[in-house]
Amino acid sequence: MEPGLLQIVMLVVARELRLAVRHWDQVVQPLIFFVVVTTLFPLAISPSLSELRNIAPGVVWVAAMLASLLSLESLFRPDVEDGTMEQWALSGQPLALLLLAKTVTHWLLTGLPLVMMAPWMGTALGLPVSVWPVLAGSLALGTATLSILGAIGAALTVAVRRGSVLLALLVLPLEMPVLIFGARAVDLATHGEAVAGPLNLLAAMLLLCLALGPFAMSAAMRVSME
Amino acid sequence: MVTLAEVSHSLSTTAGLEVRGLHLWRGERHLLRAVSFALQPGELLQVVGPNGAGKTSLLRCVAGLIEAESGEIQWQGAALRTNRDAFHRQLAYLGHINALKAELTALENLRYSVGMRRQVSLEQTQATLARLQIAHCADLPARSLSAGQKRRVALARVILSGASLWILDEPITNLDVDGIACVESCLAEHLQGGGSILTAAHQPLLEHHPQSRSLRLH
Amino acid sequence: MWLWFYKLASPPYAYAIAARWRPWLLWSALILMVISAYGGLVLAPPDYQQKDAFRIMYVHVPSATLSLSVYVIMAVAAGIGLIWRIKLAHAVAAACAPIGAWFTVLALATGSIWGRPMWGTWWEWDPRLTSELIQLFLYLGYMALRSSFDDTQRADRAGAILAIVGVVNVPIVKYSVVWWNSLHQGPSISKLGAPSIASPMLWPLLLMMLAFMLYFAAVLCDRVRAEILRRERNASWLASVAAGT
Amino acid sequence: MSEFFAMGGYAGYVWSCYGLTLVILAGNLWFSRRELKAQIQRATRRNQTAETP
Repeated sequence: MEPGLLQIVMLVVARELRLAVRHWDQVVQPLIFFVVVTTLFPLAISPSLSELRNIAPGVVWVAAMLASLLSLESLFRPDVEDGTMEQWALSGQPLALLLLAKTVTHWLLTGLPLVMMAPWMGTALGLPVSVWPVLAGSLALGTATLSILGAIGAALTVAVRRGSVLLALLVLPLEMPVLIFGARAVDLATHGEAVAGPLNLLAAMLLLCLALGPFAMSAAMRVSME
Repeated sequence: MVTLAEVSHSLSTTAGLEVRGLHLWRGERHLLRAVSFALQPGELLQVVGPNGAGKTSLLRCVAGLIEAESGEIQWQGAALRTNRDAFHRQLAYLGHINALKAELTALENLRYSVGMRRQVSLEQTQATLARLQIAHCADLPARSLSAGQKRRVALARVILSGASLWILDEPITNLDVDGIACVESCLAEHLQGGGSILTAAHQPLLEHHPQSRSLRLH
Repeated sequence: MWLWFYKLASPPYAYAIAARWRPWLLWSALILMVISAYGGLVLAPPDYQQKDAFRIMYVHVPSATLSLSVYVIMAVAAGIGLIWRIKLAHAVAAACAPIGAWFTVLALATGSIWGRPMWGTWWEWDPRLTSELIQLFLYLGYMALRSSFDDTQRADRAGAILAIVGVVNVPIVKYSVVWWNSLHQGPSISKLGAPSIASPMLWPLLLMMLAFMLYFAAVLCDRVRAEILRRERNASWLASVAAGT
Repeated sequence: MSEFFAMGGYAGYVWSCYGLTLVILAGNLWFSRRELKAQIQRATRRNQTAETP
C-alpha cells in the first residue's frame, strides 16, 4: 500500500519535469542570462582575446553563480504560494528527501544546461578547447553545490516579501569557496597544470552539502511555512 | 475561555486526538488561550467563532504546521512532537488554498498529491471525482476550473488520501447548494467509517449528526 | 544534573544573573583594558621591522579573535535553542550578532589601517582580511534574515538555521581563502599576524584579549536582558527583579 | 611625552586605530544600554495594561 521512498522521489521528479515542460521559459531564462552576463565582460574590458583569456575562468564562473542565483526564485516560491508545499510537509514522508529530489531536478533543468553552455562561452572568451573538460567538470560539481546552498537560502527567504535580494546576501558568502576552487581549477587547466586538487575539493564540498543540506532545507521550509 | 462542561466526553482518549492547554500568540495578540478538546474516532468537532478568533491558527497548530507556545497535542496517546510523521500519515489537511498546481490537470494533481501517501487506481480517482460531480473536469488544467470546482478537487484529495483524521478549514467555501449536500454526505460516510473530523466553518456542518459537536473560540 | 540547566534557562533567573554580573564584568574589562593599553603603547619596545606601527596589533588581534569566537558562540546558542527549544538560547544568539558584527568591523578597519604603512595601500586581499570581510557578510546576512521576520519566534528559528549553516562554512571559507591567496604570492610575505613576539610585547596582548572577552560578556548581559524582555509574554516578574540596574 | 604621541612617525595610524576602538566599544555599550532601557519600559507598560484589563 505505502509507496516506497524511491517511488516518492520518482513522483517528485516526474512532477517537476512535467511542470518544467509547461514552463519552458523559466528553464531557458537563466541560460540566456548566463550568455548575456558573459558578453558584458568583453564589452567592458577589451575585445582582444589574449586579454580576456586570463580573466575568462573567473567570468564564466561568476556568470554561472549569478545565473544559478536567478533560477532559485522559481524553486520553492510557486509551491509555497499554491499550497502544495504545505501538503508535502504534511505528507508524512521525509520533507528533506522531497526537497532534495526537487533541488536535484532543478539542477538538472538549470545547472546541467549551464554546464553544457559554458564551454562555448569559454571559447568566446579565448579559452583553449583543451580546457573544456575541466571547465565542464568543475562547473558540474560547482553548480550542484550552488543549487543546494541556494535551496537552503531559498527555503529561508521564501516567506519574505521581496526576498530575492536577501537570498543573494545570504547565499553568496556561503558559495565563495566554490567560486574560489572552481575558477582556480579552470585557471590551472589553461596553464596546463594539475587540476586534481581543486576538483577534489569541489567534489568534497558537494558531498558535504548533499549530506547536510537537505536537513537545513526542510527545517528552514517548516519555519517559513508557519 | 472554553469551559470543559461544553466539551464533555467519557470515552477513553487513547484512540483519538487530545489537545490540552494550547496557547498561541500572533505578534502581540494572545490568539489561543488554553484551548483544550478531545476528538474520538467517529466524531466531528466544528470550531466556531468570529473572524480573527484563531480558528485557522488552531487547525494549523493541531496539524503541526505551527508550533504552539505551550500546550500538549496527543495523537493515539503519544505526543505529536515525537511521532509527527506517523501522525501526518493518518492526517488529511485542507487549508484555505486548494494546493493545486494550475498547470496540471485535476487528475495529474490528484496523482501527484495522493500518490505521496498510497497507491490509488485511476478508477477510484474517477469514481471520487464523479461522486463530487466534477467527473467532466478530470482532464482540464486546474487553472481553467472555477473556484467551486477547484474546492471539489481538493476535497477529492482528502477523500482519496484514506487518512483517518480530516482537518478541514472552511471546506464548503465557494460551493453551491448541492455541492454542500454532497460534501456533508462524504463527511457522514467518513464518520461512519470510524474516521474523525476537525473543521472550521461559518455555517454549521452535519448539525443534526449524533456525533457532531462544536468548540467556540472567543 | 539537568536541574541547573533548566533553572538557568528560566528567563527571570537568567535576567537576574545578567543584571547582577554586568557591573563586575564591565569594570574588570575596563581596568584590564587600561593596563594592557599602557603595557602595549608604553612598556612594549618598538618592533625592529614595523617600529611603533605594530602597536595596532593590540586592538586588531583581539577584535579579530572575538569576531570569530562570538560567531561560534552565536551558532552554539542557536543550535541549543533549535534542538531543545529554549527561548533563552535564541535570546543569546540574537544578542551576540550585533556585538560580533561590530567586532568584525573593528577588525577590518584596524587591519586595513595597519596595512597602510606596511603595504602602501588601504586594502590588500590578505587572507586574514578577506576572511574577516566574508565573516562580516555572514553577520550581515544573519541580521538581515532576522529582521525580515516580524514574528520573533520564526526569526529565531530561521536565524538559527542560517547560523548553523554559516558556522559549518567558516572553516571552509578560511581554508579556501588561505589556499587561494597562497597560490598567488607563495608563502605570504604580508605578515599581518603578531611579529615574533618577545614577552614584554606578549602579555599586553593576552591581557587585552581577556579584557575584550570580559567586555563582550558585559555587553552581552545587557543585550540578552533586552532580548529576554522582547520574548517574554508577561514579564510580571520584572517588577520583582532589581529593575534598571 | 611628545615623542610618545608621535608613535615613531605612525601617530596617525596608531591613534586612529585606538580612537576607532574606543568609539566602537563605547558606542556598542551605550546602544545596548539604550535598547535595554527601551525594552524595560515596554515591558513595564505592558505589565500595567495587563493588570488593568
